[in-house]
Amino acid sequence: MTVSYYPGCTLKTKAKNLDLYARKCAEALGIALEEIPEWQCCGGCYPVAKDEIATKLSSVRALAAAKEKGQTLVTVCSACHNVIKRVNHDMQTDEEIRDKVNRYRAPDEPYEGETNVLHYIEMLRDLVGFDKIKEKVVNPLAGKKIAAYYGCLLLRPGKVMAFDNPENPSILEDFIRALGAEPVLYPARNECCGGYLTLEDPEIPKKRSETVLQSAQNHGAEVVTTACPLCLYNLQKNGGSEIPVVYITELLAEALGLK
Amino acid sequence: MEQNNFKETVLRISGVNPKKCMRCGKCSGACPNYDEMEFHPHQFVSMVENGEIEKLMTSPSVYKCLTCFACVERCPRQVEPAKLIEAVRLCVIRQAGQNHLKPDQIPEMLDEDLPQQAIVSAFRKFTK
Amino acid sequence: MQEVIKQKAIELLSSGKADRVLGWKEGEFFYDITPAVFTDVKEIEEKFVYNAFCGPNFSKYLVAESRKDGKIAVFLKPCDTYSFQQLLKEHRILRDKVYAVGIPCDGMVDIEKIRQKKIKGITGVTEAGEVLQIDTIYGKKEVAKKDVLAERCENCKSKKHVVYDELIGEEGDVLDSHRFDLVEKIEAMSEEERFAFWQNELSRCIRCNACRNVCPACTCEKCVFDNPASGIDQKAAADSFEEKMFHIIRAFHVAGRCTDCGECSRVCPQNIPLHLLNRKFIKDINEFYGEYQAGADMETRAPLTDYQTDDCEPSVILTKGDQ
Amino acid sequence: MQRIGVFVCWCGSNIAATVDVKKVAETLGKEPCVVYYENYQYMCSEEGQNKIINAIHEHKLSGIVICSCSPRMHEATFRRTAQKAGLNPYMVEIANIREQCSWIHKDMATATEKAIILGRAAIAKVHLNTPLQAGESPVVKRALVIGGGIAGIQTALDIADAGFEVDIVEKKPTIGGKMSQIDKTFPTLDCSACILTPKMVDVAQNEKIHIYSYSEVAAVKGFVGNFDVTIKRKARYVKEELCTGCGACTEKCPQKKVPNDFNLGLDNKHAIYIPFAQAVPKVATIDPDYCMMLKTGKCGVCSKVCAAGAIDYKQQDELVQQQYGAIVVATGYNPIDLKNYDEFAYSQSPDVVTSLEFERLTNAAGPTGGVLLRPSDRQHPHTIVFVQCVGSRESGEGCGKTYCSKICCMYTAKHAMLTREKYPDTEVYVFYIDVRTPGKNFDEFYRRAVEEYGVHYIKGMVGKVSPENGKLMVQASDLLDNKQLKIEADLVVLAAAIEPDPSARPLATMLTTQMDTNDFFTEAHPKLRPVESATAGIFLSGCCQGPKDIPETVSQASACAAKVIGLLAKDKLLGNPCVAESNELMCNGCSSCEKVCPYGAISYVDKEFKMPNRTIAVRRVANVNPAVCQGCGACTVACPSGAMDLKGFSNSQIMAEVDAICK
Amino acid sequence: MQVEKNFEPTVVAFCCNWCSYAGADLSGNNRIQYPANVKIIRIPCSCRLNPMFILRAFQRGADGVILCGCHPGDCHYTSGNYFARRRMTLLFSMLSFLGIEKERCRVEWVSAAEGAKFAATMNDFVATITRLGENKKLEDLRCKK
Repeated sequence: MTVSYYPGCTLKTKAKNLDLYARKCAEALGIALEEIPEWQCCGGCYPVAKDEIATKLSSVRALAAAKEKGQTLVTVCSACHNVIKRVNHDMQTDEEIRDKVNRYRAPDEPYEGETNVLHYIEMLRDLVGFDKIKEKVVNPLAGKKIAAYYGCLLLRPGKVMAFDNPENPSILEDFIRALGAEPVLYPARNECCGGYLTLEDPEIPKKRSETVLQSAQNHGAEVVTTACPLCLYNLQKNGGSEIPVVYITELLAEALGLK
Repeated sequence: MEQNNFKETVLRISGVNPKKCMRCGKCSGACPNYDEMEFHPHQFVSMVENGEIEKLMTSPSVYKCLTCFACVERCPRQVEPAKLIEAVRLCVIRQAGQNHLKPDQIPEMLDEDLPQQAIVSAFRKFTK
Repeated sequence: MQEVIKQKAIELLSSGKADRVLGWKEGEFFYDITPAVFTDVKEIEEKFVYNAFCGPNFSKYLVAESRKDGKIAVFLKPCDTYSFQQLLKEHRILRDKVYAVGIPCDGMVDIEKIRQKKIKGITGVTEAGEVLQIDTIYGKKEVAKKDVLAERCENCKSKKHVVYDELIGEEGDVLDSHRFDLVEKIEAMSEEERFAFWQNELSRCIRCNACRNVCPACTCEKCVFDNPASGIDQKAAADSFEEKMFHIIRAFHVAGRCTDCGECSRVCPQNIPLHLLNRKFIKDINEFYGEYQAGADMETRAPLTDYQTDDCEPSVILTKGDQ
Repeated sequence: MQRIGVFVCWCGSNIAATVDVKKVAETLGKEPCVVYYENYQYMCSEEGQNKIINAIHEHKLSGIVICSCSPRMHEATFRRTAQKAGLNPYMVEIANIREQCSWIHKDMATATEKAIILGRAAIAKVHLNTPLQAGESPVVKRALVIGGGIAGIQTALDIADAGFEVDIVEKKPTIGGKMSQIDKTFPTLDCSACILTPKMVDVAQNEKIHIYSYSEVAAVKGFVGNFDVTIKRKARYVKEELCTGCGACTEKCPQKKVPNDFNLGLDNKHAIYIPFAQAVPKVATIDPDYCMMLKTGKCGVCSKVCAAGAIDYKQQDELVQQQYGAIVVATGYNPIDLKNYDEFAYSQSPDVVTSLEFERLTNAAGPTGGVLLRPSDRQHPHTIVFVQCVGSRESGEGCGKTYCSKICCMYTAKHAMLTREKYPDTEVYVFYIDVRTPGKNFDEFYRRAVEEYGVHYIKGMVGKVSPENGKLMVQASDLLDNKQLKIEADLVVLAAAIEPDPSARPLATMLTTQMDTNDFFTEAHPKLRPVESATAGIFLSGCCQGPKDIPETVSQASACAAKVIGLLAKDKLLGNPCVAESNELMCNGCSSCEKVCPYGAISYVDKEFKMPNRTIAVRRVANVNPAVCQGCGACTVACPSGAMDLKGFSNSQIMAEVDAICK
Repeated sequence: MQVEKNFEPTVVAFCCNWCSYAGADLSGNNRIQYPANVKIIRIPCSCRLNPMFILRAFQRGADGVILCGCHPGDCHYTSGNYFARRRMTLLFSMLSFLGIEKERCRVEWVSAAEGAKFAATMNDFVATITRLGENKKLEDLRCKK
């Protein structure tokens, strides 16, 4: 199966591991990631205001490109995922935004939110299947207690992202179980890491990230995993703990024997 | 942007109807960055409704919202306070010369591990 | 296609799957196609036709036919299936007495439109793809089929069969039609223009009742217009009130039940665009109460036997204003 | 041909001052078929009525028109007058020339002219009147109560007390409902079981009451006074008539790991069980999902130990048919499922409980024997946080309910107060949006919780509950102090919204009663007929109609019983004769009328018709049940063929009035 | 349109028995005036009003027809006025489509407590009809002897 792949800016630079293993593992699991040609940066965070049109265009371009190929659009960075899925939702439901965007782009065929947007982990669950991953694991991460860190971007707003139960998600835990490790459930897994505020005032992300890692460790975590480069940065840099924080694709690659 | 039109602008670009709020405070109960904020999510709702936009615009609180959407997710009346905060912030930075983040400030903020994502996000949030 | 359908008719009859077959045969002229009930194979072989003039919608005949002994097979074009299903929904047709065969349709031709192209002395029409070859006493002529389609087929709403026992050919889709364009045009006129328009149209009515007689929604055991007790049973179109009264009441009686099959306008000897009245109601229903297509399914409540507590008020008409 | 009499009333000067009554009478006297006319000062007086009676006799009148005050005032009076004179009461028409003429016009000529027109319209109508006979139907003197909670119990007891037979259908093995699970009742704090169980015993011992426990209503046919109900008695694998309730079977049953639904799954029960000690009927029931004998055929211990020989593993569901004159719905409520409120960690931590679970945790007959212990480690909680309005008062776009669940403020105050009383070392926080305590002694009760018991009431809502280090970290806002609180709690109690029992909706369909979008039954009138449904003969008791506390439920239950008794006390029901009637010859059987009927009064029958050519055709035609029809006329307009007409307001009558007015 | 000086329109008001007829009575009880042009026909519920009756009224020379019923949600029969509302909306729309003056028909919800509203509604409606003048587009000339 071939899907359109949107890596995003960070995966090309600071988060190469997230990208590299995403590609390797997908290939091993029988999914071809076809990078969207000439994709543009999604802007990092979803433009919430109803009158923001230009800032939504890069996402719409990627979405329309996937539509043209009739492919599902897969992202792995949580931020890109949040932006693109929400813009797609706007294109499906907000007539005004849809109309303005389409007028602006003036494509042959207007884009109306037809593309199916999946996060890499959703792709693993829905297109590959965790059972099949389990079969393909050569290095089970047995005995490892791994805490999944969702953050805010994958889950909220719950109705739009439709990713998992936003208050008590289980998809990453199921994934960790499929890799042979033991998932650690801790309440801060859907709390925010402090995000981009790190640029201006690292004190805030520090408090947030410490809370997250402390909660994970309280519940016995040995490793924390995330899909977001900024979360990873904040947890590592500001989390005040030596606990390793890794990308989900790294875990997957390790278990599949690709690392 | 005319001063007395701020409320209308905030309501328009946020798409939020603050009248739906029943003053339960769950947003502020949910907010992870509550302690850093001068005005809290529930106050944004009531102050916008009362037209006290300038007070909010001059408060550093507008730059403290993490846009994590916990308040939106848990609001029992679908008021969506985060969208109001965003709209108030936009009222500030869309004014001439009011960008909160300037390019020449960036280099000193960087460290080698900082992902691009943080910079583009901050730029989108803090500049016109 | 005619051959395939004819063979199906023969098969249904000879296999005993059906005791009678409802199909088309030529009337006085080749373009004057009428419904016919076939009971023997030979008759089918000789007379059964299916061509671009087979406009008649059989649904209504099934009200009586399905009450006779034995089973009747019927051929239904996509739009006919809507009428058929609507009648099933209203318990007018006994479903198990009917064997419905869905057949494809790529539009029926209006002989008047051919004539309007200054083609005279027509003796026969043959379909050749997109083109119609016309035999006339003055020799052969050709017209593009799309130019002479009946109005209702120009604005075809659906190529999908909503109910059938068996389907011949491939299933089509519900279409985006422009069927409300003319209604919109009339709505955009001034009040006086609208009045003049309809005065002109309806004053031609001769009260022949053909529209009612052909209408698949008009299957009442006793029509109010034939019932002296109803208080509106006048037979002749005595004056302008009478014409309007008849057509308003008829449109209202079929509102929410009319599938927009267009038979009323097809049979009107005075060429009054009666379907516009029905379409006006359909358009209003769609706008006011949400999209509704009569006959599209068995479950959805008809709009006039349903309500929402937040429906619009009748005063909405006042504010709609003349554009 | 009618012989019509016209009687014009002066109403003292009320009419006569602005309407020339003599002229009206004389003018109307010239109308076709009017054979008698008269005007008089007070038509409604005894003298006036005698004039009418005499005229009917003398002039052999077949219909009369009274030009007088509003029919809403004296129509009934004049109908009785006609009846006294041997004239069918429905041969009377009133022209309202007072409220709608003399009182609103000043000019005599105008008012007189209008009075004449109104009189003409009434004459035109009476021309077409036909004598109507109100239908009669017998009343089965037995009531069915669906649901055996406090609402059903109270209604049944009151009906039985008036001497009528009552059956209670309860889907659980025992009656008692939610009240049997509750520990104490507000605002008096008396023990729930102490006041409920005597009533349950009364029910059991009342000769007029029969309990179908572990049973459901399977089908309902018929109409007011004459319902035909099928009751499904589910197999309990124990012969009810033999079981003595000794409990030996439960004691010996080896399957002990069955979640105890009576204790909301907080502990386990045996596969054969009696829900609680005071159950009525006190009969054991086998849970077929857990019983080894029923699942594998191996065990049979209960059968061996049962001295009464009551165990019957081969028992089947059984259908019982019964007739009733009235049906009472008392299906009650449930707390909503909190699966969509994981921010409060309900599914993540056993120490986050609902208020009903809290009741069980404090109940002496509950899983902890009445000692408040938290479920996770059976330790005494020192800090308890109560969260109000969980799932209530939401916008409706989310997962919660739009209404206020009404009872939570008071029971939370009760819980908080009782906790502080029994365990003074416990800190109790209540997070509220508004405290709503309308009710006798209710606000005083809440204030006592705050002032005497030191419960911390905080205006604000909890945003998140995080289980950390064996505690529950509660993050919440305090709106009055404008700060965010972080409380380390041992137990969190959620006041879950309440919703109607899921059995209510299918039941409403069976009963053809209406429900609102929240699945609460709709009362016939929100103010004036609060315990009746719009469907005649169906009554509403308790929370099935809307959230209620116990005192309110009981008063509604008794009110409901009064309505039922009023119905059952009649031998025959007289209907409103102005009902719809279908002309079978014209009916298409299209079901349009049935769809708009709010009462389910229309059904369809296949009927044979003789056709002209001596054949017989079978057609589906509408049939109006006159006992159920209320005469609104919605069907008459929905009917495309005009087969449906309304007696007393027929198409031709109304059109005759139109003609008379527009002439 | 030229309005005749002493044109007195004929207005038929269909009133449901439970709310609007009682509202009209209340208006009388309180002696609130409205024009005598209005003649009320009592029907059990607004849903009893067949569009045929309205056409009949116009045919026989009515210049305006108004339907009054219980407020939506307050119907004595719970749902009657909801059906009436749909029927009248469609009928009025059709009359307008045919070029009939759309102000000639109206629906107003008047409760039993709204005597003043009933009178005000009738005053306004009669004024509107007087302004519109005689119903020419929908009358049946035969009925005008």
